Amino acid sequence: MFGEDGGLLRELLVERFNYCIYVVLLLIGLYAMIAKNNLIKKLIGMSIFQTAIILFYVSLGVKEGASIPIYKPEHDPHGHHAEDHADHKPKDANASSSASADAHDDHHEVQALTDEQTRQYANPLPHVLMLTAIVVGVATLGVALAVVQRIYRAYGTIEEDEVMKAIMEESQGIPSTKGSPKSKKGASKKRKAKKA
Amino acid sequence: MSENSIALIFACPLFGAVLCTFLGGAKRALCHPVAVVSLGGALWGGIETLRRVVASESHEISYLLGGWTLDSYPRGVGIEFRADLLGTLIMLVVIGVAFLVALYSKLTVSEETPEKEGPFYTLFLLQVTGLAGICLTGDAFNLYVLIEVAALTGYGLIAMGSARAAAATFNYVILGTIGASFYLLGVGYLYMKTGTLNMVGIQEVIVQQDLADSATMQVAFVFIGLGILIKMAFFPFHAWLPNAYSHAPTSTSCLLAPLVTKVMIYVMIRMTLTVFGVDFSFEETLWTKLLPWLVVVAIVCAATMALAQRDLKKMLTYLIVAEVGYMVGGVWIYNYYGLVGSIFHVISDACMTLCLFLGAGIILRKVGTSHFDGLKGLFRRMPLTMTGFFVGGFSIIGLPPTCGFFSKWYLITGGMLAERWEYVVALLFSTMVMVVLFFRLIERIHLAVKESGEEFGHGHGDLDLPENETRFDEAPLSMLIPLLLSAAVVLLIGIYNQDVVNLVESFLEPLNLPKGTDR
Amino acid sequence: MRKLAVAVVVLTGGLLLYAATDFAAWGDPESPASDSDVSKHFIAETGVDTEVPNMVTAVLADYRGFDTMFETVVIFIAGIAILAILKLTGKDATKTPGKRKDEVDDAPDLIVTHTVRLLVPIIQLFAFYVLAHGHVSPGGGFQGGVIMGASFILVALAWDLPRAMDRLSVDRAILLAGVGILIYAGIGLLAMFLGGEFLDYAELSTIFPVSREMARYHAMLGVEIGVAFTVTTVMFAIYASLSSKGRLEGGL
Amino acid sequence: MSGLELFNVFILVFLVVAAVIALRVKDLLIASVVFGIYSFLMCLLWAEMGAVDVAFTEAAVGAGVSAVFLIATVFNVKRDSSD
Repeated sequence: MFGEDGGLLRELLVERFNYCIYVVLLLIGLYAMIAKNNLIKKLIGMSIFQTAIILFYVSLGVKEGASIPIYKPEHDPHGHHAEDHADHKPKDANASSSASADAHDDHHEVQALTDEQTRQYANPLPHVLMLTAIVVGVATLGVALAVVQRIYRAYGTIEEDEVMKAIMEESQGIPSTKGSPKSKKGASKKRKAKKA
Repeated sequence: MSENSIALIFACPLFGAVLCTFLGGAKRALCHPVAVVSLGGALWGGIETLRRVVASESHEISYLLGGWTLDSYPRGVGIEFRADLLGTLIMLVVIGVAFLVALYSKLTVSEETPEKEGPFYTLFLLQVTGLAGICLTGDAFNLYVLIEVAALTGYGLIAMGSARAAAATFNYVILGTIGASFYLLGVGYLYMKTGTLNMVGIQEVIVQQDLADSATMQVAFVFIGLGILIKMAFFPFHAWLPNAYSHAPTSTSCLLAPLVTKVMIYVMIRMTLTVFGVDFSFEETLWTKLLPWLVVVAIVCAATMALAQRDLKKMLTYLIVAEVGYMVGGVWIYNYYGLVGSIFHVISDACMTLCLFLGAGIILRKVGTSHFDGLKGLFRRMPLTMTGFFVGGFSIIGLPPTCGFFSKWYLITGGMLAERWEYVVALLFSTMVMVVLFFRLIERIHLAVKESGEEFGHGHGDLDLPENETRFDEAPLSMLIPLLLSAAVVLLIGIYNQDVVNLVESFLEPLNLPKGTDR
Repeated sequence: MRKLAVAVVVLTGGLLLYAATDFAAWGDPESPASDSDVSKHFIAETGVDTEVPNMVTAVLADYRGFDTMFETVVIFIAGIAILAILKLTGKDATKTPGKRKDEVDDAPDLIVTHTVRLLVPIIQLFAFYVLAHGHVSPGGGFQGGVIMGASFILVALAWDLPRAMDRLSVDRAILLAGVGILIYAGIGLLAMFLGGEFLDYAELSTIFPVSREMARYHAMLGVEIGVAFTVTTVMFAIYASLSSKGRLEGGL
Repeated sequence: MSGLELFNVFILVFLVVAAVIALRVKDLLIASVVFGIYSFLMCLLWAEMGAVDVAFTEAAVGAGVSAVFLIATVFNVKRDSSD
């Protein structure tokens, strides 16, 4: 699977171990989503699948020798400039919108980071994207769990094959089984039809 | 205000949705007007945007959210909305369809999902927000977020109905998540190679650094393509669609069936043309060789499965799957007319699917079942409804005055000029199937009620109807008017097809697609 | 199904590993992703543009604020959808639930309730801290909101759902979630009416006596508060309906 | 290999182990809890990679709320699973 080339194998396993693990986790999740029979197991697989992708993105943001993407005090606009700010604050607060141009000038001492300094920080963009992805993941999980409970309420099981069987029985059972509880849906349909 | 018309498109439904939540408890009855009004606002914003796009010189407007303008900041720092002719047209279709469905759903929602009007309209409006946003966004990751907005609202809207719908939703959730996650993964690969998420920015970097040979880019293309194919229910991945749409509440299927798959085809066109670029997508990948054959399989299988259905709604869902095959094929035969046909078919298919599903919804409400057995003699009871329904049917077959004829014409022309005969044959085959399907339907619907009596062993619906009952029993106006409007739209797009095609052509002209020999 | 799964997994895995051979080296500062104009702009100029030390917060709430608005909407959708899916209507709603066989009827455990009584204020305080301090340290509206929501969930776990619902009923929770969206989108709309684009916070400096940068700074706090509203309430609402099968009564 | 790298590899291996256990165990309650552990390991890994905000969110959402949602559902449906 890794190819015959020993060099490739070494490269994949040693230098790109992180990338390898994300592939493994992604595949575990994908397998579970397709092959597992239990609906909740499928959902756990789905979450593993999504976190694997998040792991990949976070790996993108890693930079050798870089720190977390929060300004160190010496680069911080509120760090060693904090005292200046304290002086300007009352002025800021009273200033009208025309005076805010002055305030703008004061802030010009906040310099953009040089290229050298930029290297000290990890890339924040993948982190931001993944915050969103985590949120989407939990939202999907929640909705899917609600759907599972709805299925359980109707069919009394959360095994996929049993749900399928129940559905098959139900769709065949509507015309013949009038008294049985299974045909409740069919009966209500009929009632509606009569009304209409 | 005019320059912010793009913001109106998503802001109106968004605020409308929140308002629906507030009204959801005691003042449920107000939700419907709120939905209609906010979609009306969005429709106005959409038309205004189209007007501005057509008027502008380059036929596109860029709207930078958050004010991160391109002259002071590098491209891709903020999120960009780019309205070009393609996106604006599809967006207008989305909002127009949603507007008609909102008009239509006054009765169905309160009957099928009682006490849930608030959540229904909230999700409905957010679905429209998501879909309209997908059409306009110029940022690859923002597209993912909007796809998820549309997907989650879709899950909610479908599962709100019967238990059977919930069971179908679960498959939808699983497959939908796989599709969206594949897309996300592909975007990650793109970001890794290009360092930007802006669609135009990605395209620029691909051209500048000549990334076409890179393995990562190739795999990114495969994953994005696969993800979108799953989302649009292309044939081997269609498993989620038929059950989910046929068991969903009426208004839900009327909204989702015409829009979701078509918007995903739009995303595919957008990805191939704008993000990866024509050269990369069509020349450097194997898709132009592989996909047309898969399309043939898809169209034939889906059409055959449609033929096997005995339930109107189920049959229509399989027709959607077949239509998806048409449009994907139109893109991947890699030909100017194929693409024109594909884009035009996205527009016309949305309208005619809407027409059919609105009609099917009325039938379901009147008869209580959408099984074929229950359809006999309906024409006599509801002549106007059935006329509207048949306009949609004729359009999907491709009879001349309707828009379906013209889009199919372009698709077949494209297939012939590209010498993709298998695609042309598949199109003709599925057209034959649709002819059979609809004439079978027409026959049943025209049959007099008298003959229906003895065949009714199944107890579906109108068993107790007196046999000589032929009184005029038309659908309520709130449902009939949207149906007739959508039928009128189908005819109007057919009559004014040249205007739509001109817009599409001025979008495609700069791309230098192969035109084949002269037409 | 299993064979299909294996086939899919092998195909996907092959593709992924094929791509992995072409990846930039691990942690390479020269890789396109880390070296592009966009990410350099975020690192170098966030302080100039917005004065926020935590770049992630600035990118999340301002540069890519539109994404975050829809992220909030996604959460909101999840809350609405789950309530709608599990809600019982008509005849089912009045039916009393059958007791589960493993259900215990006695009062909540004394140790648990006392610990929770002590913990909840601390958790909520920490949630506010995370929310308010998100500009300078990890955290922000979303994390703060989840922690806040967790405190309500903790109450529901320790006692039962009605006790937590006394503090925050699900109906009110959904209303507050809508308020959160309104705060976020409202700030965006306000900026639009002041002459900028949607979500262009800098325009707020025309009505508030602050510089354009500080307008962005404070508006970010505003939208984070909106996010926190939505997340807190929706997390609790989701728990409430999932744990009670949509009846919104009784305990887990 | 430095200590940090060793720590990294250690977490990565345990991640895979946790994922496999969560999917193989028959008791869904245990599966949910192991899934919480998986999320927590993931959060450690991200914190170590410098993605503090993501780690924070994952700790709150993945290990916290997601696991609670799963457990709430498992309590309301049945606990045992066929696979």
